[in-house]
Amino acid sequence: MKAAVLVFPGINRERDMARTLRLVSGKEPAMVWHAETALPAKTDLVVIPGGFSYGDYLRCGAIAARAPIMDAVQAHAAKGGLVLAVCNGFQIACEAGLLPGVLMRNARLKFICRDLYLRVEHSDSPFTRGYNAGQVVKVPAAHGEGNYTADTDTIVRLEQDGRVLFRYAAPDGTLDPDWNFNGSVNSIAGITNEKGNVLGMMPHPENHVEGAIGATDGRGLFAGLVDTLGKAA
Amino acid sequence: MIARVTVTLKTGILDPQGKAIEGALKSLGVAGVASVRQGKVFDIELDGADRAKTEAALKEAADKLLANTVIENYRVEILG
Amino acid sequence: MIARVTVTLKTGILDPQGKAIEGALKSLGVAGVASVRQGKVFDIELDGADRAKTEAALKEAADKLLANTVIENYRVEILG
Amino acid sequence: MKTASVRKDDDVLRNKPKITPQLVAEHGLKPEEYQRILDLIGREPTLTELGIFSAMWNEHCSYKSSKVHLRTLPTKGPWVIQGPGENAGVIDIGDGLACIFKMESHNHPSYIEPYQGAATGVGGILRDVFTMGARPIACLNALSFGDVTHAKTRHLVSGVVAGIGGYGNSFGVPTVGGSVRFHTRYDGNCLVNAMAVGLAKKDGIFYAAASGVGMPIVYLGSKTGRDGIHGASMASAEFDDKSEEKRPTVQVGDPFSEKLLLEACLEIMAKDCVIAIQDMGAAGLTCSAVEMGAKGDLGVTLDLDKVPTRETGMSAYEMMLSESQERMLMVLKPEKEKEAEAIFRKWGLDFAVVGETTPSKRFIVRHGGDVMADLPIKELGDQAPEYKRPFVTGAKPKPVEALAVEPPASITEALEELIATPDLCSKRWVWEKYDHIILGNTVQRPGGDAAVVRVEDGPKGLALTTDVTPRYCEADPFEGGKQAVAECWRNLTAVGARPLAITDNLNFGNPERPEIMGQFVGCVRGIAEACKALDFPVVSGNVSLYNETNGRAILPTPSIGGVGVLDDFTKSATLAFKNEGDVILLIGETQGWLGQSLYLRDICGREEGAPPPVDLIEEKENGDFVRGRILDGSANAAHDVSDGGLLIALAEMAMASGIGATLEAAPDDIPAHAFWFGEDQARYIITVPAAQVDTVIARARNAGILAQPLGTTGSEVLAIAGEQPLSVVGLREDFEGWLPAYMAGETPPSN
Ligand SMILES: Nc1ncnc2c1ncn2[C@@H]1O[C@H](COP(=O)(O)OP(=O)(O)O)[C@@H](O)[C@H]1O
Ligand SMILES: [Mg+2]
Repeated sequence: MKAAVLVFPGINRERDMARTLRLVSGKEPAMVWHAETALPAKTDLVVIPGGFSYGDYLRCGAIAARAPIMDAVQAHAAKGGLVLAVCNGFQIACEAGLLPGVLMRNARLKFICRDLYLRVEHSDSPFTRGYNAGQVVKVPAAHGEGNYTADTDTIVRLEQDGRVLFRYAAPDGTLDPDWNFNGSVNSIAGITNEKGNVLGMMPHPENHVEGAIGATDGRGLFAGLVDTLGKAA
Repeated sequence: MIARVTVTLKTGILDPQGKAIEGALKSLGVAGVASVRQGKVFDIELDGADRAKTEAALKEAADKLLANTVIENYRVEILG
Repeated sequence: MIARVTVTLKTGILDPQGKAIEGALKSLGVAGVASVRQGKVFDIELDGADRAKTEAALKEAADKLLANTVIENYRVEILG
Repeated sequence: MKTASVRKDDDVLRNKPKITPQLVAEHGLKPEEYQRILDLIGREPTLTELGIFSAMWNEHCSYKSSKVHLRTLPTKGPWVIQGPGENAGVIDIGDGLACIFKMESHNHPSYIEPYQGAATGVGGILRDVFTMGARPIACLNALSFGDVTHAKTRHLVSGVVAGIGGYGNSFGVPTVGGSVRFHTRYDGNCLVNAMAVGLAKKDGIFYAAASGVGMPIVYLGSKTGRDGIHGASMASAEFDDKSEEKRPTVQVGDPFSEKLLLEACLEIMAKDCVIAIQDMGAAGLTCSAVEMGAKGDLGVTLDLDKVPTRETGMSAYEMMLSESQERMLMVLKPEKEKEAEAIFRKWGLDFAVVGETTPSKRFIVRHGGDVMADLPIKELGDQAPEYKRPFVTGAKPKPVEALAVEPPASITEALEELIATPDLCSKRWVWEKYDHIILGNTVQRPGGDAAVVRVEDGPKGLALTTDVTPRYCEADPFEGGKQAVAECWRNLTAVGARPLAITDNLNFGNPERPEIMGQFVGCVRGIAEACKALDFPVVSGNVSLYNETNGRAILPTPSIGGVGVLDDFTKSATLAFKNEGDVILLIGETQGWLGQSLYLRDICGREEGAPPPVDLIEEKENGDFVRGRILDGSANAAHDVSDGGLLIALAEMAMASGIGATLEAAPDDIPAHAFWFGEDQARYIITVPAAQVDTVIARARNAGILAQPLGTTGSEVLAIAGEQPLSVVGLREDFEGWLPAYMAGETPPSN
């Protein structure tokens, strides 16, 4: 696996992400500055990490989505290359048109940092093959604008095509508005693009990969990617 | 030149912030509030005096960045 | 009645958002942008047809909630 | 710059307007202080100079009322690398690493504009820490608000919490702990104390002292605006015509720029470009430039025409006093200037050479071709007034006899009531608004005794906490000062850490009132005594005086921020019960001290009596014993006993785990409510597997320490012999429910 982690001004979870990629894949990812116009040769996974790119001023992710490096990311995705976009990364991916929809202010309007439960909708994706369909995983979230919404047609298509990979759920996996802490449509926590090679998700699987620090439920996502892309590559 | 770009949510798009403000205004007892929607304004100073050029630049700014045209509309005014 | 409350930062108050947007517009190559300041608009629907009463209610809303009068100014317009 | 370094004879000092007694007073300078200025410089100061003196000689910068007392604090220890006097304190935590930390107040700005006030408070303290070369790894805070029934309290809580989160979350540092209290004495003056903790290589620490003559002084970061210029009104003679509206002195924080500043600073430090560095905090350019020169025994010349500004027409006076945020001043190695500039440009930050060091030991400020100030640089700091203000010590209050305190109808009902009071309820509503896990090193999140963060990839960990019990300080400043330090030490110990050092943030009223000065002196003496006894030096701190409204002062509030180290973070203890059937042991002696207890205040409505005395020898012995049991693995949960007493501590352990406990009745010789709710100090609760209890008790006996079995863990209820059992789930609902309901505007405040 050859991963590249994008670094925009104001991004702040790039170190967490890089450490996790190193931990799970055994390989140091490349850190790619937003002003670059090309990805390192042979990159097979692009990661857009979390943070507050450009302070999240204007709209979350809006300014970063227009950075020079994003053309290369678009091309990478168009060729079928994998893109993992987490939290601010998800917002950037939506703003860049890599994924449909938008992330609005949380329904209760507050930034919230807590562990929550995600139901894995199916394991037929490079991002979820490390999990079982229906499995419930505990991962943390930390955001103020993760309330996913899109027009009705888009939502219908996402659902029909099995593009919703993660939903906010109760610990037993049932969907319950009380556990949909940011108010997302259909409790959506993570979606892919049409081809299934770009995943956007609000929670932070990269922060739950070490037992000594809390939990290891996030590991499956990265293990699945390593499995898909090969460890040594 | 000074211009203002006003960005508002398209009708039908849910506005949690506006909703919350609406609720807050009602509970503050502000009379008669039926609904609230929140938007943004950008007051922009531009070099150059050509009105048409400035308007084009502002439209470009709004399309490229200031508005997310999936969910938002915008309006450009030249204030002077 | 439909009204608009426009809230803008007082002169001299730092506007980090505006500053970041200004930088982004410049690097996107939008011509002539000299400075940007960001504000908010609230489009409010109100029951009742008494203009004076509505204006008073809006002023109250702005003072109490919509604007942070320590750092922001606001303007109330009745749109119709 | 060449031309500017010396003042030539034909340069004129811009001496306009005339300095009147009124202008002097508006600058907060006393007539005798103004006389001191005249004696020092031998002429009338310019307006800019007057501004510079007022900034350097105000209480905040000069510590003129507190200095003599602060000198009595113990600040040394083999592990102390840098004590008070720099931007932050530095301690050695082994493995070639240093921990850099400090706490600072932003009380007044937070009262005026809670979001921005708190946000810029966090921004300021983070800068203090990364200025010294550290990457911030954690933030904490200590917040004091007015009574929950006061009209402004909700607004302040909401704004302050949002501001702290807004800044820290965006900057990308986990906010891992803190404290929140409510008391009517903070009604008109809330306290916002923010602490930042960073990590640096022991041999990569940067200081403020400039060295070398003719070195470029570089301005970095954001542009200067008219932010926070104190009482812009006062110099209105000069500024009225230009200012179209009365400018508020509110500063707006820009965490995005600060994050860029952090990365840029660490990058140029790593590239060995920096000789000296100083952040621009209070009194911005003035304080930072003077400090760099004075500490390095050098003069400084500034050319204000080079300062990046974001507003037009700024005067020298305004530029020297602006408190715009996210700015730094540096002395760079001249050969590295280009490299450093390229790094700053890459991060999109302003970079400008604005001055140079000189051999003259004078502070010269030029603007628009004029010399606006020409002052002796050392004297600006050294000759600041220093006061031995008169103080009176209040009479020690009498202890409250437990028998004279009304017992509750039922112990468990009192527990239910207390657990849902503003001071004892869960603060989850607050800390869930802070990203407390970013950086991936948070081992113990908020909610325990101290936060624990992993150091780099481990196994070392740091334990962090902030503490003070203002009602004790009010009743008996000396005991209260001791207690604040002891509780901090205890909280670090309760997670298994070895306490290393503290930062203090001393919040008091008007020091010109002898009784307030008495509180200050008493607290400082108490702090000093406890720090000595516990080998727990003060390495940094901050004093905030004049916290009063309409002649009513806040409660004396010396917040203590503590740092401890764990050799192996995986060995840290949490307060949650771990298993069913473990034995609960109380370590330390219980008399049933109800004076100044929360039981007395919140159940009986009496805020009186002497606070519990702190026996520092016992603190040390009991704490060392508990830490030993955590580290040898015999204690599987630990919690100190503080606010609310024994039963509150037990309830917290139960709620954190969902496991209940069966407890024996209170001993016959202590009234039950005094036993369960008394706030005797130096106590901990630990749980021990049944098989190891005898060994632990025997060890305690040998060490002369009281270890008293209270009962066993298990079931889903908290059951005290002879009392109605309480469900842990129900208790947790009360505990978690109060603050969210209050903030939603629902709760009838309970008392
Ligand atoms: N303002 C705050 N920010 C972050 N965490 C907080 C805050 N206030 C309280 N907490 C957390 O809540 C827990 C309980 O606080 P407190 O009752 O003051 O603990 P203790 O009595 O052990 O000092 C601690 O873990 C503390 O870090
Ligand atoms: Mg404690």
